[in-house]
Amino acid sequence: MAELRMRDALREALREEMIRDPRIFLMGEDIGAYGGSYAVTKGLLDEFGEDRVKDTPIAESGIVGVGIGAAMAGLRPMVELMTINFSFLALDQIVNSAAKLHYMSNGQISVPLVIRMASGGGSQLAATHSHSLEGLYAHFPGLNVVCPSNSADAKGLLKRAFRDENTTIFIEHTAIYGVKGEVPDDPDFLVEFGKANILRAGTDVTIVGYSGSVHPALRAAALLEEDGIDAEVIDLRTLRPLDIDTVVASVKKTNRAVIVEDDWKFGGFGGELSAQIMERAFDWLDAPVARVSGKDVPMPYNRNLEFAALPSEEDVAEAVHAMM
Amino acid sequence: MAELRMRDALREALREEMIRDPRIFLMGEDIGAYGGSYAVTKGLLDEFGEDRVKDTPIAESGIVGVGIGAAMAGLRPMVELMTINFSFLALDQIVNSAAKLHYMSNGQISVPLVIRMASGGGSQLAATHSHSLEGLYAHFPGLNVVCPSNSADAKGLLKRAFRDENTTIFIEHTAIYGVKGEVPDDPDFLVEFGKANILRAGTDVTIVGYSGSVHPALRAAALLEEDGIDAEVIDLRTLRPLDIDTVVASVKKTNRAVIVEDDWKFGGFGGELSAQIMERAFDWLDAPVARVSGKDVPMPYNRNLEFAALPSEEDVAEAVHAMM
Amino acid sequence: MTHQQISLPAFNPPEPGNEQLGMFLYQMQLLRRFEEKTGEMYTKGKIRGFLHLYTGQEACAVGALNALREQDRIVTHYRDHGHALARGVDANRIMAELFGRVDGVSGGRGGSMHLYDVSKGFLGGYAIVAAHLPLAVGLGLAAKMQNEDRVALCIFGDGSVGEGEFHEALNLSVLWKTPVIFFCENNLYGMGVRFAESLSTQIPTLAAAYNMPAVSINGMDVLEVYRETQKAVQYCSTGNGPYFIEAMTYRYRGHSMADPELYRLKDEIEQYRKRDAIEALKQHMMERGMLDEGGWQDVVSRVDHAVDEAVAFADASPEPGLDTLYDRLMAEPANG
Amino acid sequence: MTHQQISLPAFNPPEPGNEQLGMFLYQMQLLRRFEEKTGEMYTKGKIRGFLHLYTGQEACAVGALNALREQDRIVTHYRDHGHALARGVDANRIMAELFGRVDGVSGGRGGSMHLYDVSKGFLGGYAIVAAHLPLAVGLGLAAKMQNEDRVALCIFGDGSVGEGEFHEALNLSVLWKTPVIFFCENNLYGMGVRFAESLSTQIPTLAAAYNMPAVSINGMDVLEVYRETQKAVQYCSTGNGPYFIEAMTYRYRGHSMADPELYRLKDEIEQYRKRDAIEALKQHMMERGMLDEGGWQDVVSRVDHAVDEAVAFADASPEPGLDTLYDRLMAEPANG
Ligand SMILES: Cc1ncc(C[n+]2csc(CCOP(=O)(O)OP(=O)(O)O)c2C)c(N)n1
Ligand SMILES: Cc1ncc(C[n+]2csc(CCOP(=O)(O)OP(=O)(O)O)c2C)c(N)n1
Ligand SMILES: [Mg+2]
Ligand SMILES: [Mg+2]
Repeated sequence: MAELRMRDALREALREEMIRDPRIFLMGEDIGAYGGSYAVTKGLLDEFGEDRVKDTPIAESGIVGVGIGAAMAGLRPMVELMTINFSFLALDQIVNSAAKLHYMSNGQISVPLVIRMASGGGSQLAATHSHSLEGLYAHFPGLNVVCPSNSADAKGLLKRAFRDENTTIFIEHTAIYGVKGEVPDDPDFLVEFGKANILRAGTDVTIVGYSGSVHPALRAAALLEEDGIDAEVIDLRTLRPLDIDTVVASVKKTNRAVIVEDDWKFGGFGGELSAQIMERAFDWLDAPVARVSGKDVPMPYNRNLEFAALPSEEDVAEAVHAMM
Repeated sequence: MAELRMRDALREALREEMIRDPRIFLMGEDIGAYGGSYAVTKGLLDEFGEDRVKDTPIAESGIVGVGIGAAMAGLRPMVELMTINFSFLALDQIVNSAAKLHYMSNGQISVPLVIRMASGGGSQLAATHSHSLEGLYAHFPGLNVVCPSNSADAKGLLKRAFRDENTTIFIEHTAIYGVKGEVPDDPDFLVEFGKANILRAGTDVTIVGYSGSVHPALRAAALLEEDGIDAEVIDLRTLRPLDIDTVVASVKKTNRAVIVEDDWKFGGFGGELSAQIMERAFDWLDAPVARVSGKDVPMPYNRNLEFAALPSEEDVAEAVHAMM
Repeated sequence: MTHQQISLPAFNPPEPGNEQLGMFLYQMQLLRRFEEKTGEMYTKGKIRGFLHLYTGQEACAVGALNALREQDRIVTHYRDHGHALARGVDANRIMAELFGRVDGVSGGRGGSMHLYDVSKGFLGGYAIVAAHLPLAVGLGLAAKMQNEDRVALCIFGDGSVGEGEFHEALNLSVLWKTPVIFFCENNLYGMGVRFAESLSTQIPTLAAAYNMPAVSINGMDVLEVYRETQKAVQYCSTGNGPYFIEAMTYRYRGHSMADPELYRLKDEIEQYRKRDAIEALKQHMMERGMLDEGGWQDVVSRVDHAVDEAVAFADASPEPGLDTLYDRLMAEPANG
Repeated sequence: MTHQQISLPAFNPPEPGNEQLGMFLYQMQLLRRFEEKTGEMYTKGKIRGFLHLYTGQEACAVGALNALREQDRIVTHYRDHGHALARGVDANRIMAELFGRVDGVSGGRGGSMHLYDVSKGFLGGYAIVAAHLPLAVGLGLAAKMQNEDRVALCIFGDGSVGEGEFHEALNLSVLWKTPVIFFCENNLYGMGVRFAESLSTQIPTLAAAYNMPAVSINGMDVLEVYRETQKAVQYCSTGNGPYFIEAMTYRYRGHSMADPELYRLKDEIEQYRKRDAIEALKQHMMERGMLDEGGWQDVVSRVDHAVDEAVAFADASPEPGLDTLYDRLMAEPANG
């Protein structure tokens, strides 16, 4: 076990996988000479050379398209989209080509592609640069959507993504790139897709988060403990495939659920979770499933406003109190 | 009152608004010489000339961007995106510019733009050409999202869109372009945003649809009537703003709700509706809110498979029976 | 017309022989009749959705695809039947796909706009305009990285040139020297819009500005298309990067079966029919004594037979079962 | 260097007079000091988020913006402080925006990358690379349709040229003859990528291929930028369509405050500092007796004063209230 920041765990995953599989190569804006805008790819150009670590022009749709083509031809590309905010420009390629070619070609074509992107607010980057769109990607059949909350998962899930025959949207919350955590050294350490993680066992309420929102969820559990409320905290880890069974089993035990996500509430993934919990645990629910989400406004630059627009542990704790 | 097909009602709205407001002009692929791919703009080039009815190159992002710029400068552009399937290419412009400029500029800039797009499956156009993405657009703060189910609403809502100071995503289901309906003649006939329409009053269950899915909902109500079940059918008409009050009031009366939508279920707008109904009518619900949606696969070309992938009145009726 | 800043290595491919010309003629006639038949089948409701016929443009597909080698790969747009046929994809299975049947090349899932036959290097028809251009660059990049001598042929229309991905793909392709032939079939229209109204310049002028060879050729002359595409293959397969061909051509039918064709210039179809590629090749061969009326009738009847057989095959093929709806959504994991 | 297929009408704008040169000098110094100050304020945590400094490129903003007329409009990218200042947007309110305060030009909602001052025709900094290029075409189109003599100046960087929207915007602009000046500040890098690695060709070669005048100019010489932009304004405002300028320049600081600057070529900054635009203008004026050391000191102290005042103003401005979070999400309906 080593203690690594999430960005370093991700880099380790990339390195190990590149060593393991010569078909893997990386493409992206500023992943090479600049060292990666969040330093995830730092040093990889030196280690693997220009052929396997390609700096690209600023052309999101083009480079994702190139990645798809290369994957169709038997390579294992990883495209870094710098941030999720720029991924709108590549969405057609992701949805209409990467996600569908296997199905449309009746299985003749596969697109084993990893698309990494940094996401989330909280750094005062304002409205164009603070999106949390995990749920948007989770909507599209044919994709894997992965969003780790800690270093070990980041590494194990990213390595797992490279061993998949499908396109994986790999979303990394910028606020936790620097957070340290224990990471297994085993080069075959993988985290399976579709297995949620119970980070804290509890009996009174189930709090569900993913990516960055796992952290206010955990902090809320600590606050609630002071008030004598024993919360179970679940980290979904992947939204597609979704491990709803683990969530439902927990809710059947606690009879209450709160979903925490950074994304806008209206039409967000929390709605899906809330609906599925109701559909499968209706008779166990003592209160409606609650959603603590980002506020439905473009993210303001001002610090206080941004803070108010994002879900906090206090918001979560309050939602729990309201349902007890 | 005249009896008009939806496409003709839409054309009337465009004509009347163009006559009323000289700032309005239309841009889009094949809206002019070709007559519009769904014939909505047919004849308008002849009537209004090339300056106000502009055929464009195939460049979705570019033409939406031009529309935004022209709207910022005081005009009232309408951009037709041919079909919603191509709108992924313009999504960045829609989300990052059209929807946010008013907020980010602290109210200095407005983007009064109407973006029309044809949507929906059911015509064997296969996976790239059969999207229903109303819910995707509804997720973004700053937009209006409108999706009529009949000729009168189509006309009244489209005219209303041209009188708004914000960007309206106006989504037209291809399967109902040819369906006739009564349309008021009054040139000031408008349908307000955020007012759902109770199309059929009932006491036993609330069926909620929008756009094309209103039709299987209505047909399901007819089937259910034969079985002695009295369904209330609500057409949302606009998803953003959403008239959840009308839905909740209905559910408090019927104690049961089924949502019908063409879009993929997982992460779709039905989750939002389901969650909101639970949040506001928990104690009134006799059964979990049910969702009858498109199947979570890329749309197959084959007719039978496509039919199986889309929600039908039988599916809706079955969902209702299952909850009685 | 040649717009190029690049000096090309001398390359004069051998003229095609008798047998090859006969094959071109057969193929062009096959493409023609196949499309006429699909039009008929559409009217009968056997084929549905969007159907974009290729009639008029046969010389492009037959000339370009025959210039490729077995190992080369192809991506094209939704007007793809002709390209698939010219690549040797089984006509029976194409028709079955259009009928939506299990024996279709895409198992009935893809339909007209989404034909695939990976065994032939035919990596698909793409229905989002210009979206396959970056894919072609990826195919080229992969060949290069894998040290394989494979060229990617990327076929698209004049209307596609206005899309942002055209630009992104051309730029990336030259930057990374990928072996890609950008083959633009300029049939004068993108749906109803004349190309002069969708592009502010000439297509080869623009392509050449990215620093690649760019030529404009007569797309109604199968021999010219064949020769020019061979040059392109030679150029790309020797590590020079991409090559751009604009083939001037014309479609006889509407954009799709749904097209009211309000926008056509008067007499335009007639003018182009006079330059019909099949007629031209027939005449070329007859003048040189390679073909007589009997030989032509033989071609016609062999083609008619093949097309009828395709319909019969398609008709006999079963519909996919409803229980297959979720099949092939996700590819199976490689390890475990 | 001029790449153009277009013959330009003769136009020789008058040389700027003493007073105007003095203003250019003052403005360039203001831009320089303002940015140095924002860098300081960033380090102190008064400014947060992404901050892209403009130092080194002052001649571009001051030359180009001063060539515009009051009625003209501007859109630019996220490296926008210099452009806003050169357009005459209040330095106090720009600083207040960077501090996130209510008196900021965007009420504290926009931050560094999203400055707006509609009263000055300054329609914004855009933080999605190349997204504002089509917007500029829309501004130009609107002016044309409204019969208004207004030019849209669209400023962007060399790195933006690889984006699809660059292509879509240029094509649309020429097709529709919109009065847009595409002004590319080529500072050699897009973040850490040298422009030769992001574009397969020269920028003006590509721009000219769309059929518009395209020139490459010295962006370190405020007089050249001013003169060339005046020509562009003249060209655009007389119904000829768009005009393309590439201004060769250099940024002294990293891409943003977060840039480790690992990619710079050795000595490169030093080389460019020798060609510093402010120094060059100072020298030009001193050689001609328009400025002496005392005059320069006066400029320096006036600028220092203005910048200090901006900080004081920003610091005194209140934070927006939490109750304003939902304000201005939707614009009020015009009728009812
Ligand atoms: C991104 C996108 N926009 C619009 C369309 C609708 N559309 C399909 S084909 C076509 C015209 C394309 O013309 P061209 O590239 O010249 O090819 P041709 O049909 O002439 O062979 C259009 C606009 C689409 N499929 N994809
Ligand atoms: C669509 C998009 N992709 C990527 C980015 C991240 N990004 C911001 S600035 C930049 C470099 C732009 O370089 P250039 O256009 O040369 O302008 P400069 O910063 O040199 O002034 C990049 C890649 C972005 N903001 N938008
Ligand atoms: Mg065409
Ligand atoms: Mg730059």
